[in-house]
Amino acid sequence: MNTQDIIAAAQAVHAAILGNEQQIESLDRAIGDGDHFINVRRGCEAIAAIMPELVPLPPAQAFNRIGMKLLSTIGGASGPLIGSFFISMGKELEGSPEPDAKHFARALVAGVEAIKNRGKADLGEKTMLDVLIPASRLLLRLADEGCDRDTLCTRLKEEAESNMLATRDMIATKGRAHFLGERALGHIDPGAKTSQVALFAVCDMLTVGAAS
Amino acid sequence: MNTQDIIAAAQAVHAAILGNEQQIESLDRAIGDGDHFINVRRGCEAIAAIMPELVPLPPAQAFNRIGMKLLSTIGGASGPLIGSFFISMGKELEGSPEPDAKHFARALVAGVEAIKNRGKADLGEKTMLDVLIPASRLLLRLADEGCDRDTLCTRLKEEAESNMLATRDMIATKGRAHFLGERALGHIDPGAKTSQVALFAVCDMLTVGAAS
Amino acid sequence: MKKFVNDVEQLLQESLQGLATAHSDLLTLHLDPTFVTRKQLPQPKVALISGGGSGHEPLHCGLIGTGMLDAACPGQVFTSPTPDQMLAAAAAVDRGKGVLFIVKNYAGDVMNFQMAVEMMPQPCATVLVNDDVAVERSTHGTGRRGVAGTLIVEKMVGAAAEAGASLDQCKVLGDRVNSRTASMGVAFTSCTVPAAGRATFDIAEDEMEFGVGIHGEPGRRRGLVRPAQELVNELMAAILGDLQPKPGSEVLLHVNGFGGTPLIELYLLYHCANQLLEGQGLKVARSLVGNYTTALEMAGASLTVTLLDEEMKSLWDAPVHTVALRW
Amino acid sequence: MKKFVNDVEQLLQESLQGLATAHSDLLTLHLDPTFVTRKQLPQPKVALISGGGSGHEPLHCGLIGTGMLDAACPGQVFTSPTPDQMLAAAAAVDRGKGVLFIVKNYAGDVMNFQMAVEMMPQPCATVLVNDDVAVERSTHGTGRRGVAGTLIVEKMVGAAAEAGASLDQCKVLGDRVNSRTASMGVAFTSCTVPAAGRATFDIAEDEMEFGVGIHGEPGRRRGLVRPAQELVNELMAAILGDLQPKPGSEVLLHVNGFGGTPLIELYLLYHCANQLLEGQGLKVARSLVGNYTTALEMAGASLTVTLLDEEMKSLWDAPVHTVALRW
Ligand SMILES: Nc1ncnc2c1ncn2[C@@H]1O[C@H](COP(=O)(O)OP(=O)(O)O)[C@@H](O)[C@H]1O
Ligand SMILES: Nc1ncnc2c1ncn2[C@@H]1O[C@H](COP(=O)(O)OP(=O)(O)O)[C@@H](O)[C@H]1O
Ligand SMILES: [Mg+2]
Ligand SMILES: [Mg+2]
Ligand SMILES: [Mg+2]
Ligand SMILES: [Mg+2]
Repeated sequence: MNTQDIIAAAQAVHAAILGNEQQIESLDRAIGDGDHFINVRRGCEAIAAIMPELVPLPPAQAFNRIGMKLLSTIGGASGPLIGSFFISMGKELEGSPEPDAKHFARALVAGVEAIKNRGKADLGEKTMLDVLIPASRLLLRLADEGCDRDTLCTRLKEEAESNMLATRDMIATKGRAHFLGERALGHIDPGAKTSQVALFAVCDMLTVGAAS
Repeated sequence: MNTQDIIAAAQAVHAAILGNEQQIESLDRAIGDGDHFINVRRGCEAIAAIMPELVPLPPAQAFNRIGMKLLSTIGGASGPLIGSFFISMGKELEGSPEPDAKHFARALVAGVEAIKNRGKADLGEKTMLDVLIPASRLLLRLADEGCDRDTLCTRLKEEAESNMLATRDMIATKGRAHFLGERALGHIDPGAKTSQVALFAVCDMLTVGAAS
Repeated sequence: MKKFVNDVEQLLQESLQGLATAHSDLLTLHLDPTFVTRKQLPQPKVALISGGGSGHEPLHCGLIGTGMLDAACPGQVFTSPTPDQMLAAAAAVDRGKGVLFIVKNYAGDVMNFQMAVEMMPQPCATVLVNDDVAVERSTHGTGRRGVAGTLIVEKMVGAAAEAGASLDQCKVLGDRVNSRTASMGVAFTSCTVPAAGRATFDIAEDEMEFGVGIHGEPGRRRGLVRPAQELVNELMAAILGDLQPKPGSEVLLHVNGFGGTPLIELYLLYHCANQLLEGQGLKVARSLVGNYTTALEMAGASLTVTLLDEEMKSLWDAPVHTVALRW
Repeated sequence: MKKFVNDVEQLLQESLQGLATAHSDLLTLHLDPTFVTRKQLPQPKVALISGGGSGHEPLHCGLIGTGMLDAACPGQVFTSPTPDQMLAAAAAVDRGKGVLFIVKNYAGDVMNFQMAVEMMPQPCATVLVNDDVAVERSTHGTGRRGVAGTLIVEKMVGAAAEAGASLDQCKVLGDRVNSRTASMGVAFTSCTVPAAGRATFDIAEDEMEFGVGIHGEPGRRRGLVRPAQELVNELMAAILGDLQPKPGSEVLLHVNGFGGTPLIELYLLYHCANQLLEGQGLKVARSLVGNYTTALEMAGASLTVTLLDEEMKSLWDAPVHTVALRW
């Protein structure tokens, strides 16, 4: 994986987020404060604006730059979480100009770990972590097993989809939805939804429109 | 006419105003500020509350008391106008314990004159005066001619009805509707409507449920 | 209708009781008839009294105090108060130097205050405020409406009265401030008179009422909502067309919210209006932004410009201590 | 959506520019990153910084000035600001006596301020405000929300900092004021985040959201609208249940409008709440009524009670000179 891949993935995620505006927005309106889509879009636009800066950077620095940019652009609860995610990924990849799948998987796990620490949250709290934790674990396992890219992506998407849907039946113990108690039941967590959308976008890019 | 008649008329007017709430209210909402019905109802309720005080008074003083009470209860544009109306009627009837129809007609004319002076308005300005001026003139003429009560009331009602309706096609040059210019066209003036409703109520009381 | 209310008939009185209790250092509430006076009546000075229908809060009761009004007579919501209130208020605050009534130019207010004036034993005068340029002057009509400029008249005349100006001087000053003040507003939503229980007017999801009055009365025309800068341009064209300021003039810019528009938007309007004025070579020397002359919960705002001179600037800057204005 | 706006993306910045221009005697606006500071930075003192999503105006930028905040970091509407804003603000207003962040307890605000704290070179501390009793404390959750009580914390800590209190003293005081403050609100309508363009929640013509948050988040339950006194009774039962005041205690009563409710109703609520408190043997020693911690144009209000002591009373009474509070 190189920085070209990161840029392509960022573009794919950006497009996918825009394509899911309605659902993401209505989820945060239902159990949050209605800004999650706008926050994430603002983040995507900020990254799009610094694309030229990213091109010459090695992956580790590109992730760091992305993380710092998102940290100072998104705001809200998701800003520090997503920002920390990329910053930690960058840290894990330091010194590696073109990391392989296993290394990338370890970076993803480190990024998710950063979200857990920053948000003091874990599985089952009806947050983005309910999609990200299992996805990172699965990726690590499949990459270790040397699974081929297509199978890996299919499995990741299945996992993300079902875990995203599973947040519907959870009571939140973190984030704004927490204040709702049982009234949050029946609504998917917006952060879980954007995480699934982003994962789908990257997987689809890798399997269909893959450049490298 | 004696104070009993005045009290009965006040009660009839009160009931009639309440019966026309919807229309009066919607007219002032359309070309005014929506409070005319409430203002007039507040006035009617204040008079109902001082009924016992009125009973022993001669007509002149009863009208004066009613006028002063309305003046301090209704407020808005209609308060000083309706208040002045009754105060002037009372003044005209001074010294007359049981005025006849002619004297009462002159009092009505004096009351309407007071409205004209207070509001600096005249015929054709889309106000209550468009009902009241012609009605007072007609009453004066018919009373002079010795017209019988039923005919008189029928003629008065016809006159009030058509003049009330005619305000629909006027542009206002007084009152809040004035600010609307041509946009007031197509709406009856609320004050003209309440005047017609009040006149109808008194006429109906005199012809159907007459006590004296 | 959804409002914080117990019995609609008692709303005004309960609210005034709340006001007087919350600001018992500043205000005294009188009932039967209803009026509010300044707690500490100062040394002999011209007594300034205003009043009008309620629903425009903080106008007028929130403007009672040092450097501004001595009393205010609140009517029912959007309904002018009655002469007995004005007479009682005058009797309570007259210090022997005469009474000045500051009245917004509406038929109801004018007639009720006029009747009070006719019955008053004290020397008195009246300043009629008619700053709203939305509805053109006309020779026959009742004339223009009094809107957010009223506060500016009350502030400047209040400062003059506090400094010892005579009744005549206060009257002349009030007329002068009024003649140098112009306003116009636009509304996005209607308001609901509590006793009526439903919105005064209907308006579509993409419409605005241009030149609206502070009772939700219609103004110049109904139109589609447009960007803020365009609205400001059009409002200012009417205002400056009326005032005809000389280039380089100093002005006071007042952005007034009608109640239902958040401050974030009012300050954006201020930004647009300030840039426009400066762009036309005028100097915005004083500013006031906020909900001062409201129409209950109506969403919308008005712009007011007052042409200043040195005297008016120092009257504006003079100390004021009321519920709504303090410096 | 009908709002005064040019380009939704520019709303916040244009509004802040309006604010800074209208109050150029008090405020300085900084861009890239965005924060607002007090014009005159006083003698060395603990620097007080607050911030949070915009849409709650006048909170927090309207509370910058003598006796209150030194800087505020406004985020996008209802979205917490970012660490770079806080770091830049801290660098701008730190006078060498440390920086105190006053933060409303929301995951986003807490995490962003926490990241700033981790990156800060200066000594600093954080007071988390969590006065909203609508959503119960729970051991697992993020805890209660910070709402209108934030202003009270900022006022009292601001007075202490101005008087020379140390960073530690300010932190202890802030925590103490927070622990003696409880709030709860109710909303009749939703609000519309400009960038979203539609109402955050739907609510029927006869419904209210009981225990609503200041972002239009749902609260305890949806219910039918009831008379004001009943709502006040229920809100106060929750508030006093939390504070457990001793009979005879002195309290501060703050009635806060969410933006879309007229003052006439807020004062009626004050009247009801004041009577209730006095009826329970408490003394309402200080009062504040108005739109201070808003949720854009949401109709509704919250009640806040703070248990006072002599120190807190004198901190409340200490001079303050900001856009929104001045005495
Ligand atoms: N403590 C936390 N840990 C992990 N994720 C969280 C946490 N708090 C919130 N989130 C995620 O953030 C999302 C909301 O993000 P966003 O709407 O942008 O911020 P805010 O809640 O401040 O408005 C939630 O849907 C949830 O997935
Ligand atoms: N100058 C005037 N002369 C006569 N009638 C008037 C005048 N101004 C207003 N009116 C009448 O008063 C009515 C409005 O009364 P009301 O709604 O109670 O007062 P306001 O206009 O102050 O709200 C109008 O419909 C009109 O008939
Ligand atoms: Mg959100
Ligand atoms: Mg009316
Ligand atoms: Mg009226
Ligand atoms: Mg948010």
